[in-house]
Amino acid sequence: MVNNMGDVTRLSLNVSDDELARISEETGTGLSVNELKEIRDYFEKEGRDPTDIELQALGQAWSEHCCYKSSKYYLKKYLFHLDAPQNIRVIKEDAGLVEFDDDHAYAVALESHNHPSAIEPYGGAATGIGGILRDVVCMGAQPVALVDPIFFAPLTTDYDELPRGVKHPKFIFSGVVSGIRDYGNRVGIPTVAGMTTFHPGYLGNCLVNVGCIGIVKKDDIIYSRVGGVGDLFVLAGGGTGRDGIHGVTFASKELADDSETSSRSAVQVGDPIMKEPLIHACLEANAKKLLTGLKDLGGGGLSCVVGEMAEAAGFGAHIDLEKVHLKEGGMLPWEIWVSESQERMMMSVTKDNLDDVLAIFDKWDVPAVVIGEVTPEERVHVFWKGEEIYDMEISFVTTGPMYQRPTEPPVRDQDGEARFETPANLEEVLIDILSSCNIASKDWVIRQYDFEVRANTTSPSLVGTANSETHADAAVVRPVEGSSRGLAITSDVNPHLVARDPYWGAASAVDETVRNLAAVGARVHSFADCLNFGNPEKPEKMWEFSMAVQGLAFVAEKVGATFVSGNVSLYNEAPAGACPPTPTIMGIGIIEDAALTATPLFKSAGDTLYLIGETKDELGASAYYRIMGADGGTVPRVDPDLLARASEALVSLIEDRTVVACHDVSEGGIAIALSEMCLGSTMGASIELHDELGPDTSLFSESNTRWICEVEPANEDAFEKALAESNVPFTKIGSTGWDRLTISHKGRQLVSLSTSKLMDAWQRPLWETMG
Amino acid sequence: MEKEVTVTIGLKKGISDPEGKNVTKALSLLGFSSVKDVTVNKRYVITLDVESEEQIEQSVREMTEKLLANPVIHHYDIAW
Amino acid sequence: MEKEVTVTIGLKKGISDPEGKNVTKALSLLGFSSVKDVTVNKRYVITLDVESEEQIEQSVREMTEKLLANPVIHHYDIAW
Amino acid sequence: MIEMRPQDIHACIVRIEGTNNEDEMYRAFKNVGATPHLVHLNELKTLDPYQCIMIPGGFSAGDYVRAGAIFASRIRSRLFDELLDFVDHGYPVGGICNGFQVLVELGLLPGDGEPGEVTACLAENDSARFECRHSLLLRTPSNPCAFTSRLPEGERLMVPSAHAEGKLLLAGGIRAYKRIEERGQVLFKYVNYANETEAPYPWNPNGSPHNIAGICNEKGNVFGMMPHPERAFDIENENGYAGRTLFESLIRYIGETF
Ligand SMILES: Nc1ncnc2c1ncn2[C@@H]1O[C@H](COP(=O)(O)OP(=O)(O)O)[C@@H](O)[C@H]1O
Ligand SMILES: [Mg+2]
Repeated sequence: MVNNMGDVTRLSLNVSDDELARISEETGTGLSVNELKEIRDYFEKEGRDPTDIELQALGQAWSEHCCYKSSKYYLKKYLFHLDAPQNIRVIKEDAGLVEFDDDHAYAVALESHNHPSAIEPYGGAATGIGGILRDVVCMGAQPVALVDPIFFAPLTTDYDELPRGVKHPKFIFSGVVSGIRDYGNRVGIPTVAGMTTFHPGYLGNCLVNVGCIGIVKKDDIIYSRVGGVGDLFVLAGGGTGRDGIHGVTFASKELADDSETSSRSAVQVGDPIMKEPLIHACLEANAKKLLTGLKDLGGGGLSCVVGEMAEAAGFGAHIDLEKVHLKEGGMLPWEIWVSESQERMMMSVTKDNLDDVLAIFDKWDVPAVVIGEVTPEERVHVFWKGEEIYDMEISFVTTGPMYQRPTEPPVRDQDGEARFETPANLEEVLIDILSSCNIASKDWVIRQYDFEVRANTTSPSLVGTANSETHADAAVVRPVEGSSRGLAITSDVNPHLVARDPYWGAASAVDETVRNLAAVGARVHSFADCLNFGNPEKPEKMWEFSMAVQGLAFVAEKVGATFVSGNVSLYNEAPAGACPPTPTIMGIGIIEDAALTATPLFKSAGDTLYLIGETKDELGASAYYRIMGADGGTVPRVDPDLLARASEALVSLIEDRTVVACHDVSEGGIAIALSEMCLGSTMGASIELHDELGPDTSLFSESNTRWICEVEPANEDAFEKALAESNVPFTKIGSTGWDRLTISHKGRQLVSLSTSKLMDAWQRPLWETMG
Repeated sequence: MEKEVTVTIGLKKGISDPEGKNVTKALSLLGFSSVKDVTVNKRYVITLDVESEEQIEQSVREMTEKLLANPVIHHYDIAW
Repeated sequence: MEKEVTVTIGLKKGISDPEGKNVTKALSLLGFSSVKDVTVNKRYVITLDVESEEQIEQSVREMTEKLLANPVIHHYDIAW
Repeated sequence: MIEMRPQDIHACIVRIEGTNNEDEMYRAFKNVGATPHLVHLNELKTLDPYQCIMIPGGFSAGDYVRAGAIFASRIRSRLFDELLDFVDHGYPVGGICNGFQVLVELGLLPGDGEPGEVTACLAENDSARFECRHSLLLRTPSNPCAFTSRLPEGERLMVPSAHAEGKLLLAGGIRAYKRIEERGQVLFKYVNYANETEAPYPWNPNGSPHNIAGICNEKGNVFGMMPHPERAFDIENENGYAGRTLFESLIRYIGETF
């Protein structure tokens, strides 16, 4: 073992607690004093002091981001045991694998890139896309769709109110969208769905979540583990540089007002034109059966990938670090070992296949080099110019600490009823809600993404007449040539609801996901979750996390699909405060014949409109209350059994074309759902509501498990019979036609608006603010 | 009075520059073997209508930091 | 010997500059009312390893015409 | 003369890093019965085995310098004489989106200068952003072109557009536009539902003068267009399968000519 050779130093941990804290600070490892003591004990048994590269590796592996030390307890208790027959391999790999058809599986991954995007929106978001693509490629899967749920403070935020070090939401929003656009479009994977949500709590900590879905022949599935002793580790892709060092430890603490200068090295720009051929080369080598294992380099860099690939197969590794190709000279061994430079993949290859693999990478102009070999004993040995500088048991590195942190519900005083006077003119309120940035058209974002590259997007996020489209509830891609089966994709969460009630807010997110899928005619098949929360060391934030996870499990248990992969992002806190608790859900559904996808726009005049489900007095944190400045009220509840019954009944009705247009009811209630159905074909509707609720509640309540359906008069009986048999409540509410939306409640007309007025109110807001 | 101000924006050292790298590669594939490195900057030529010279520096710096550049990865240079 | 050469590429007169217009609009939305116009140029900073000064002009001009500029819309300027 | 059978027609789809519409292009050729080949430029030593060269869409080499510029200059430095020869023999060469940009940067379109002289540019969209939207295209009266022979003049198609640089600027200004119109080189124009050929944004997604969406050379064997017919292959729209008709035209043309 090296003693001191200039490039590597040893650190004695036999020092006071204060000294340990100082070591953690100076090395930037983010390890706590207790964690350092555990490391000290380990090295005492080894009979020596750790080297800097060993300590750095532990800092990466034991970070919140890599080892889920605060969240693991809850995930294991509530989510991980859920299972579904279609799951092939879930939770354990970079992406979840679920059966698509007899011969194919699809891979699902969802991740956050919040901290980097807050500091450098363009590069942060772009490398988020790069990272999520790698997660899918390393299963051997061809990426077929990208998804981007993104969250910002209101665009109207006053410049003078920005805290120090915080960039304006417009700058961040436009940078994030440009980053996703420039990376996604350049690698040629369509960005088909997402969300764009605004809430003041994202000031200082925007959230950038990115998801990817890939398709793989079952025979080509490959895992993140080496094949056997003697296999070679081949590192392919871009050079390793100082960029991205300490990315994971940076993502595992709060942002400070000087983060933008102090955390520069965690920020990267990303090179899609290295990634694009890298994907081709990896998939080509895998399809030719030349690889024994494949994994991407993400958080923790080489340090994590080598250990995890070896450990998964029960082996160890010998690495010659000087063989790694570098972007810049003068890098220290520990920097090379933990750098998170983008666009890199690790393969394990038998010696016999090496030449064939290198030839493929050569054709694609992608660098690939052998950096080490698989060894029998479960330890990793790293050498630098012939001398050993790292020697640890893999399980010690990868096990990491696990905490059950204290939780405490916040003290709240807003549980009572909201008090305000019902406005006389609800039509004006409707227009205000329709033109609020959370609900208005997102086509400013959507059209910057190539949502149709690969020519498999059979139903995009914008549907209807060219250049006056409305939003779809989910996008549909048809991933296998010659097969009509489609994957429906959506992402959902309403942070306003979760902030007010983490349990029911999270449950509502799953409900919304399922009903968005059902609205296009798809059966829910799998979920991925990205749990974005505040500082887990604060009991209130930990409570929010624990309640939300339970809310997710409560609904998911009953709908026949489980969380097949996901990601936890904690410490989303800036000096201005924490982000609202945001459990983003990505839902994947199967649609047997993609050509039968339902869309929300009205199809022909004189058809009957039904409401499936029941409207209740559930206006807590609704768009209506927010516009009225009202606090209080009940957050919508979920009945998971009803959700399962109702969505199955609806999907069957869409499949046999009894339902010709469908839209789920969510933010803004029935009034907004109907308005959105009038767009895209500019046909109106005439609605009469007869419930016993107040007129404003009837229009704007956000109760879960509801849809509006268009049915031809001849099919009314079939529709009513099917729902009655499934024991699903429904109401006839009106009919389509004319070019106005009129809504009356118990005989009193509340709304009469032309479709062009609706289009105008809905279409323009983002264009006018963003230019 | 009208003034033309030039803001040049480039990536800081150590930040990877895919554009520069790809141009370098393209030039070398074209046979320009003497090219060692290329970096790409953007130059905004801004025409201002201002009352005094003093205003310029301050307001152009603000524009740059609010819209054109991100000090985390960019360096910039203002000239007139 | 190493030399740094700068090639600045801009749009010819009469060719509209959408990016420049976009930036102008964005700046005015931000409240910078003094901005009359913005045009955007690209600058390639090329590091060359050459034997003589004479080579530079010739070879950089060739790079520019073969790759960096399109004669229909661009003018360019080489400096070192 | 015996016509070539479709499966004997070998189409070379040239790719480099960042071309990324080649899978759907491959599918399009396969679906009309031809034999497509995906060939990396690094491996393309000769054009001899092929009866058609297609440059697919995407972001070749990242489009970093200018859309299509790097790809074009790499073709120029390796295969240019052979490509000119290929065109002279009447074999079809086509480009979609980024491929159109490449053919323009190679001087093959509109092809009114000296061989290899660049006389046009696909400049940044007027909106200064990437535009992904469905375009209505009118098939304008033009010369017989390999790509449109089976599509009657006056037909309207719905084809997806997705690009940031699609505004066709010609050296020589007004006269040049007049010339390509007179010589029958304009294949498609962006229109609205009223078929107006001067329909503004967003019907014309990029600000292309005279709403030009696609052109060919005077002989009709080199052609390029910004919107993506290979993406409208099995999406049924107002005229059935718009994209399919174009690829069928191409195969028919090759079959009859060679
Ligand atoms: N950032 C984005 N990227 C891509 N698509 C988006 C984005 N934001 C919203 N969309 C799309 O716009 C549509 C409407 O979004 P949203 O209002 O969140 O839908 P819903 O209320 O049905 O969940 C969806 O089809 C969604 O996929
Ligand atoms: Mg490609």
